[in-house]
Amino acid sequence: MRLRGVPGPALVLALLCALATAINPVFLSPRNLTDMLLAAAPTLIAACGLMLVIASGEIDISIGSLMGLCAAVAGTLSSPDRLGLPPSVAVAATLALGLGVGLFNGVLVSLVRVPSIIVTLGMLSVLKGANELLMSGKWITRLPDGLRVWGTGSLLGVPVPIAVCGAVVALAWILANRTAWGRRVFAVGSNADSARLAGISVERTKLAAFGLAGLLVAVATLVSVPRLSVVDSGVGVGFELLVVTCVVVGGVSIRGGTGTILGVVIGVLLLSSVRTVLIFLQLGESSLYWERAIQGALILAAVMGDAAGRRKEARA
Amino acid sequence: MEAKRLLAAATAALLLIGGCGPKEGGSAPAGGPQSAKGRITICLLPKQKGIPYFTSCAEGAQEAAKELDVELIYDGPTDGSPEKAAAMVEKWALQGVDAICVSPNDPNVLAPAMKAARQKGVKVITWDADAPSDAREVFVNQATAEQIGTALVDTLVKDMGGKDVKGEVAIITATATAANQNDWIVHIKERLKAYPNLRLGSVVPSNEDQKLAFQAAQDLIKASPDLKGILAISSTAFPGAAEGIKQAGKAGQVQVTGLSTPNDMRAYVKDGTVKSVVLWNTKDLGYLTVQVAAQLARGAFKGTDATIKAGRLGDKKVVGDNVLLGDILVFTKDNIDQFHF
Amino acid sequence: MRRLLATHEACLAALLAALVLAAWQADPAFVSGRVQAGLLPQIGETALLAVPMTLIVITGGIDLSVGSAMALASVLFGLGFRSGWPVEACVAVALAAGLLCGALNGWFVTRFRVHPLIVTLGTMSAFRGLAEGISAARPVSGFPETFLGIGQGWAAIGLFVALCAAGSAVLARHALGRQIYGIGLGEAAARASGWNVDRLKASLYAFSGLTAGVAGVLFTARRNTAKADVGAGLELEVVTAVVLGGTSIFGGRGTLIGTALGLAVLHEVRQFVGWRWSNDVLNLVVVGALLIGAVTLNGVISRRPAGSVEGG
Amino acid sequence: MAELLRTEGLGRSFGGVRALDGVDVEIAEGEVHALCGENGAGKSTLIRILCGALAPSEGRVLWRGAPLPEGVHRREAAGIAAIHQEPVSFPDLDAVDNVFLGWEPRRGPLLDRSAMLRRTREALRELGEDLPLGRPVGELPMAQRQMVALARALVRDCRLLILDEPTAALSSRETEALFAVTRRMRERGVSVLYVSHRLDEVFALADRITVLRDGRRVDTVPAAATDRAGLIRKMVGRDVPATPDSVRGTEGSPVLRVDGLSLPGSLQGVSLEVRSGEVVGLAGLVGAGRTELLEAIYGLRRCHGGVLVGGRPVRPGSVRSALAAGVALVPEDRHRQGLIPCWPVAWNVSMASLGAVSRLGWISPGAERERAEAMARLLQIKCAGVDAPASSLSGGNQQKVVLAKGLCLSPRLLLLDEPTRGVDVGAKHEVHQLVRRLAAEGAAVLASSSDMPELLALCDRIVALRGGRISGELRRGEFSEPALLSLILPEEGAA
Repeated sequence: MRLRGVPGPALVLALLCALATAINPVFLSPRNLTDMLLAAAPTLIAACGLMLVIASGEIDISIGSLMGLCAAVAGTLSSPDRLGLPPSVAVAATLALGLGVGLFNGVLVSLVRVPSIIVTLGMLSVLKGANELLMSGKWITRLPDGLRVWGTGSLLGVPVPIAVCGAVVALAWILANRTAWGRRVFAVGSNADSARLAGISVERTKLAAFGLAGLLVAVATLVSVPRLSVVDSGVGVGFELLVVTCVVVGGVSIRGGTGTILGVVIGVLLLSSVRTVLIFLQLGESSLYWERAIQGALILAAVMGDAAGRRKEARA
Repeated sequence: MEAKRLLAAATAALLLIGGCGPKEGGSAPAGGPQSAKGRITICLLPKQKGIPYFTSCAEGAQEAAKELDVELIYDGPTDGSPEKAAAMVEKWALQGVDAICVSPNDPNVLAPAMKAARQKGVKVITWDADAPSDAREVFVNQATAEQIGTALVDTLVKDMGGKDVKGEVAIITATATAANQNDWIVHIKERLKAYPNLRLGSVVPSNEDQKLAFQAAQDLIKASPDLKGILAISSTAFPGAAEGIKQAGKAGQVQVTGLSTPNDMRAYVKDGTVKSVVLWNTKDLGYLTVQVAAQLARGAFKGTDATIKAGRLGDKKVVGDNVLLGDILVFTKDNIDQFHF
Repeated sequence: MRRLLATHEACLAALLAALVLAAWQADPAFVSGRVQAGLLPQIGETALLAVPMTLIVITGGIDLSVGSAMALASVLFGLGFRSGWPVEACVAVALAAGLLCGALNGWFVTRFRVHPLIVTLGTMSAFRGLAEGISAARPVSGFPETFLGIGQGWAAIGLFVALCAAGSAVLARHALGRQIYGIGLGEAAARASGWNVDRLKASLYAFSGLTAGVAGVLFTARRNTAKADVGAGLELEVVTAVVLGGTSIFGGRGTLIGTALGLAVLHEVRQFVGWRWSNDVLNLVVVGALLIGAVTLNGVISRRPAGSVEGG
Repeated sequence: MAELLRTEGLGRSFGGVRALDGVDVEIAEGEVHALCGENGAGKSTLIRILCGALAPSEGRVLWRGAPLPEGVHRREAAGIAAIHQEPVSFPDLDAVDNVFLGWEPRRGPLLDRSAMLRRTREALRELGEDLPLGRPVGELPMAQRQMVALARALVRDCRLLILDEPTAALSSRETEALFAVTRRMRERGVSVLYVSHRLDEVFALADRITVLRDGRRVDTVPAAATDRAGLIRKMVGRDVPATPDSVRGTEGSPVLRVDGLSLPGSLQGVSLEVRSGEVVGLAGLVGAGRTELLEAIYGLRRCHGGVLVGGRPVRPGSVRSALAAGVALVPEDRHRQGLIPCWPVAWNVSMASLGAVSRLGWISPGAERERAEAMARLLQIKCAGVDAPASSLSGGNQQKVVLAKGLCLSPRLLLLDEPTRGVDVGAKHEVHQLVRRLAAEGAAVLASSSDMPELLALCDRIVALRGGRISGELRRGEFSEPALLSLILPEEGAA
């Protein structure tokens, strides 16, 4: 698969890091790199799930509120102040919730035939409401160590979130490139009619993609929320916009059918590093306000690059 | 044919929702404006619903409401947007409630709605944060900005080991529009002049988002090596900043203090990341606010009186048009367990 | 095709009537003219933005950047005012900024043939980022009383009614309206009929940007604040109203009367829930469920074939 | 040889049109069986039924005596593989995926990627092709896409390989490789159903040849027992219906002048002229560039070279300037480009000429309805009123609506692309009469069609296109189907 649209963002990422290192070498210190990876891990885990949904020709903008709800459920179940159940129960319940909501979205999109942007737009609001109702104004302050280890623990010296993220990326790559279902997701996105003729169930393929995306949002929540000792109801606000941006900048076409895991990794690293680079450039704290503008510019640049690429092909 | 069946279903569903809506649903019974029993209705509007600081204030308010046999409505925007808060003030004014207590996230946005409500005969007061004086009768103030600013700086200096410690201090605030925080920052800068060896570094916003405060704390530590102390002056920023310092392994080297509830900070005080937490008794603040609003609505208290009998709090001083709660609390390892809000 | 349209509007009108009836039964004060008049300005900006959004969605496109363009216009208005410009000049700058934002969207959609969802997703971040950058997230307020007056009044609602009436007439009887439907139903046939498809699409996006500019100014007048987080999340609310009104996200179907009814249902549901239970959280669940429910019913009525996010 | 596949009384009709009528065909194991016939004789319908993409109206298909399951995937499993003219695969995926999708070899839960790569490379090498495996197939030229489709068939040892016009887009080297593969398939006992206009290829490869005409099987003969002329006579069969040359309009001044028109990949330096009152036919195989030429003149495609209508140049790539110059196009894809099916007839008719029925853009429904009804009467469009949706009309009447749409502009030049495709015989005749009448009234007509009898009946002059170049011209006196056929078929032996 020629890496269409990926060299661009990779170049920009390298440039940004070089610039930041030039001004403040601490940027490349292992400490800072680990911090940046820790910040990027949840986004990357969710981005792998979203990439497969978009590759199948659909979209999911409810993942932000889903993360908020997962955080609320995990906290409510495991915190001694609330139900105080054993952490393993809370983790299992959170993963089940993510998978369940994902499948619900998938059923509405592929079986009831409601456009995916409408289903997930509605769910973005419904899940946010559910999260606030569950938290009912009080934050969850004490999380058991069994849950916190997911966020702050480390495995053979590697922080758990980064280890989990690495595993998810590897699994996603294998799933996308080395399994029949993975190739069928791209086939459905590329040409749904031909896929049906080739005996592929378009509905089941899309349903599974939505389910996986929901599950990975739950995983992303479990590795990010326990890093903080307090679970508040603002978790995940704006997260869906960030993840969609990363996936698009990573070269995944919104029409479906294309996209690489490597591209998504680069897209996530690029978007996540913008904030830290701005701080290291020490342009004063007002520079932090330009972070969102830069993210918008990156999407438009990726889009123009992709369109120019496509026009070149059309002539070939 | 299909449309008719659909029509019938929709009508039935709606009647169901409207008709038998539970009278005691939601956090407080709204019901019509002048409900039968002639009880007065007071609305308590926080900056952002869902933040423990305001939830604990609401508990104090409920307590006062029961004592005064007053109907209390506690609601506010979940995303803290001042526009939505203003819309709620307009709605309540239309409902003809007796009094509205407003904690404005952006006073300029809420002022027009508050003035309009007053013209409709609603008693409007501010609490926790103030608004232009022509938009409200009185301001129930936990403490003056100067008291808060001074307490924050003095506590931080004490935690850092006294006056002669040299180095840089940074501030992590809520949002740039938060009026309270900006007043406190003025007095913090003022107070810092008393400690020449300390230099104020950057003021970083965290937009009521714990993760941002966490990241800001870590970035500040990395960006400026001789950072000695951080002032996290919002109830969401403080826990985030504390966790940031703890995970950066700087607990003890970089001191952090600020404003947050004992419940939220208990873990950090216990493990030594944080030496002291500055705040006030939020329950009492809520209690006092409802007392003032109820007595204003019943005419038992006019803005010009010198003191007010506030139930279990006894007499509270009224300075200018401020009703002062007065006592700033500093929670430390020794006394934090006595407080549960 | 006409009969199909009628059923959706009829259902919506019936739903609205049922809603008002239920509200009256539960709490008569809510339905009084005074209360309704007092609450109406709150939907002003959403209604204004719903007119161009409806036209764009009928052509199979979408514009997620309206909230951000509104914020940019508001911030520019504020900065102009703070540096002493007369209010009229500030308004002109704000409207020009809105128009420019819309033109940029149009240029990207037509010149680069890029999917409108992605273009406006990009410009959504870019415009709001620009607003945050140039204002350093600091609000400006304290505008003159006269200016504040136009916001409290019914400028937005009045403008909406005018645009809605004019738009409905164009959609029903004007060649441009016929072309808007045609582009949504069969862009290839539209191009083969000699219509200037690209120019019409680009001007719709420019119109949407200009309307966002107007909404930004009106909001600043209504709430006496010009800041970067104005209109946050408003685009999703506008899309909800338009889709509730029966406009299909795939294009080719929808009317402005339907959108007006969609706005009314959205507004009444939200205000009633706020009034009856005074619980902002409940609204999140109710409005989201209403959107999915309406589109599912809509799908059941029209039996539209499966389609992906692909529009245009 | 043992019998592999047999059809009994196979029939299929679309709306009023009888595409296939009681066809009995039998293909033996290991046999190369050719299928010939003019366009519209029912070849592609038969193929789509055999490979499971289309269900027959009557009759059944037997596979070694037993009825075949429905559905493309199950028939692929049974051993039938079909390579269509325009292989619609997965443009965004690479060659390996396109070859193996639906049949991926597994190693445990994962794909056996190395085996997939190896077998794809082997199949492509057998076809004499070493195209880059990593690139999305959509970016490959048509010839290589066809090779990927062929590789898909080779990789799964199919029992019956159906090739539909396989060499239309291939170079001579690739055609040779295809012949070699076909012969090797035969040696391995695999049957091949070979559909082609290229009669020399048919004779080079086929054991037996079946000829279809107007949906019926004319004859099945061993290749050795006939020759090129005999086959053409079978394909043509009936006498050319003498069209009443009622009125032969006197040829007026030239309306359309095209010189040196070229379009990368489809047209090379085409020049032709059409005079007022003259009906010029455009003949050629699929892919010869006929649609591209009409669309270039009409401004739908940007091209190099001059297009003059009534002496005035038409801005390339601008439909508006073509319309202004009085050009109207009845496109080939009626449902996508011609009209909007769910719109009422009246709206479709006035699509290209809204100005005429509106003042300052405000359409007057009355004027629009009147004009539509006048057009319906003029063209005898049978419909339940001008408010009925176009989709409720028959194929023929829909075509008339598209014609009416063009006629509203009172065009000087009328471009017709497959005017009677999918139209029943009765309506076909009406359309021809209509075109004759328009020409008589002075309009210049350029009609492209792959239905040769139609061209011979309708046109004053026929220009033949082959591979994007004009390969010759026949005036009315010189008309004969064999002559025209030889002009549009590739020269003897040349690819």
